[in-house]
Amino acid sequence: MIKVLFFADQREKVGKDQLEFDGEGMNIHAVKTYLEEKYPALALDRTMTAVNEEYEEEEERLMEKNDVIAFIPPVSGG
Amino acid sequence: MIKVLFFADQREKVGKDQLEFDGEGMNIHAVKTYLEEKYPALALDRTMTAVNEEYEEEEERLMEKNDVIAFIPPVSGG
Amino acid sequence: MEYYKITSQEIDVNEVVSSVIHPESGAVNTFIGTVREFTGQKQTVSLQYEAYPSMAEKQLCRIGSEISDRWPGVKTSIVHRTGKLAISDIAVVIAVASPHRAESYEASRYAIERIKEIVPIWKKEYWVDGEEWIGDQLEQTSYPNGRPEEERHD
Amino acid sequence: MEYYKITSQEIDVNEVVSSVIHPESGAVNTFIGTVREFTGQKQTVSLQYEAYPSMAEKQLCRIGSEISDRWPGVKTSIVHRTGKLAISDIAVVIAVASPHRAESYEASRYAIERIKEIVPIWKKEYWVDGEEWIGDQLEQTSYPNGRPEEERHD
Repeated sequence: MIKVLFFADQREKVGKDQLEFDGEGMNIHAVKTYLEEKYPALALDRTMTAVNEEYEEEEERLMEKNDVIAFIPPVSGG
Repeated sequence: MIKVLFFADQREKVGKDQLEFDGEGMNIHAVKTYLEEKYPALALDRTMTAVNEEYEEEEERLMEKNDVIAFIPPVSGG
Repeated sequence: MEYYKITSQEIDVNEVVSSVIHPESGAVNTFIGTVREFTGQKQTVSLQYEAYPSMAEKQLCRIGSEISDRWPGVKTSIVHRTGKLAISDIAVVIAVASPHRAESYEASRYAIERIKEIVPIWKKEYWVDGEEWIGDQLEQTSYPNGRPEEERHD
Repeated sequence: MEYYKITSQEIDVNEVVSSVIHPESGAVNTFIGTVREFTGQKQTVSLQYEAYPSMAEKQLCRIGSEISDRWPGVKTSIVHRTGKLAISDIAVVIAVASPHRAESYEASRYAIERIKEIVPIWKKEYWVDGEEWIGDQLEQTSYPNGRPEEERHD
């Protein structure tokens, strides 16, 4: 299993703040596609990806067991 | 009478923090000369002059009754 | 002792300042972000901040490391508040201590710019006539490399 | 409410910050000067600050006016402590609130530079091996015009 976290407008669009599913072995690109099909309101094209609380640039990176992935919308803190 | 205030090293050199004397009608330059003669340790050449809590550039300015004059050494606050 | 924290509580500025003062520091610069009522004609009623707290704290800590790499001897603490904030409430406090004042200003400015680039915190604005996640509408911001650039302020 | 004060008491940073926050401000920059232990190899034991208090408060207030002339809508409070201070004690707190962050940095920097030019406050340093009024030794500083220049930071 892997865990996806949803923040801000994503959380509101999906209606929950996280999702666990059997995504081991999928790459980041595939996870995005899977989520966008499951939740058509989600738009992940302008997000940064974080895996286990670190930014990850490599879209080919494969998900491992217990990975926590988040698609970070443009930030607006400060 | 006019009042002269002494600060920082001036106060230590003169041994007091103020002096009142009959200086009405003297200009600023004359007040400096008077003080430097009275207290040879005083050096007022690098100071700014303040009259009644405002900087005063004009060395010819004449002292009036109850004026408070101070010779401000280079400041070092902050 | 420097610290990097996401909190839902009010931020005590004295505490953040004290945490960075040390015998070699002569200057502390702080930046404090508050909730502004008007942006042009648009009137804000309140804000809500949400964070990815564990990751946000790591990113704040990274900013502190970037600062001490660039300005050796400079110490940084950063606290960002989350939850609902009213007008004039404090959202973020950055404190930077350095031996001399020039670096304290530069490093403080660097910290707030970096927060706005890399720290996963989002603001929802509540106006008199609506509400919106601010990150959501920023069409001009996107991340072609999949993550923010390493350091774009030189 | 902005204020300009010379005090012999400890300065509460929160209080100075609160005094400048208003609904139109989104950013507060503060500059805090603390007593540094080492300047090069020279070790400071303590400092003594002396002021011409009534005039110093007028000059601090003048700095606040200069700032609101240059940066409309920017609010400033400044508190400077006098008396004997130990290492890491806070000597001065400047708080500047502005709608956007750039001006808060600029105005805060302007304030500390102006304090070092025109506000009648003097520092006596006590080192391990002696003591000296700092203004006294600043041979490079003199006032050919009899007073500091009006505004030399542009």
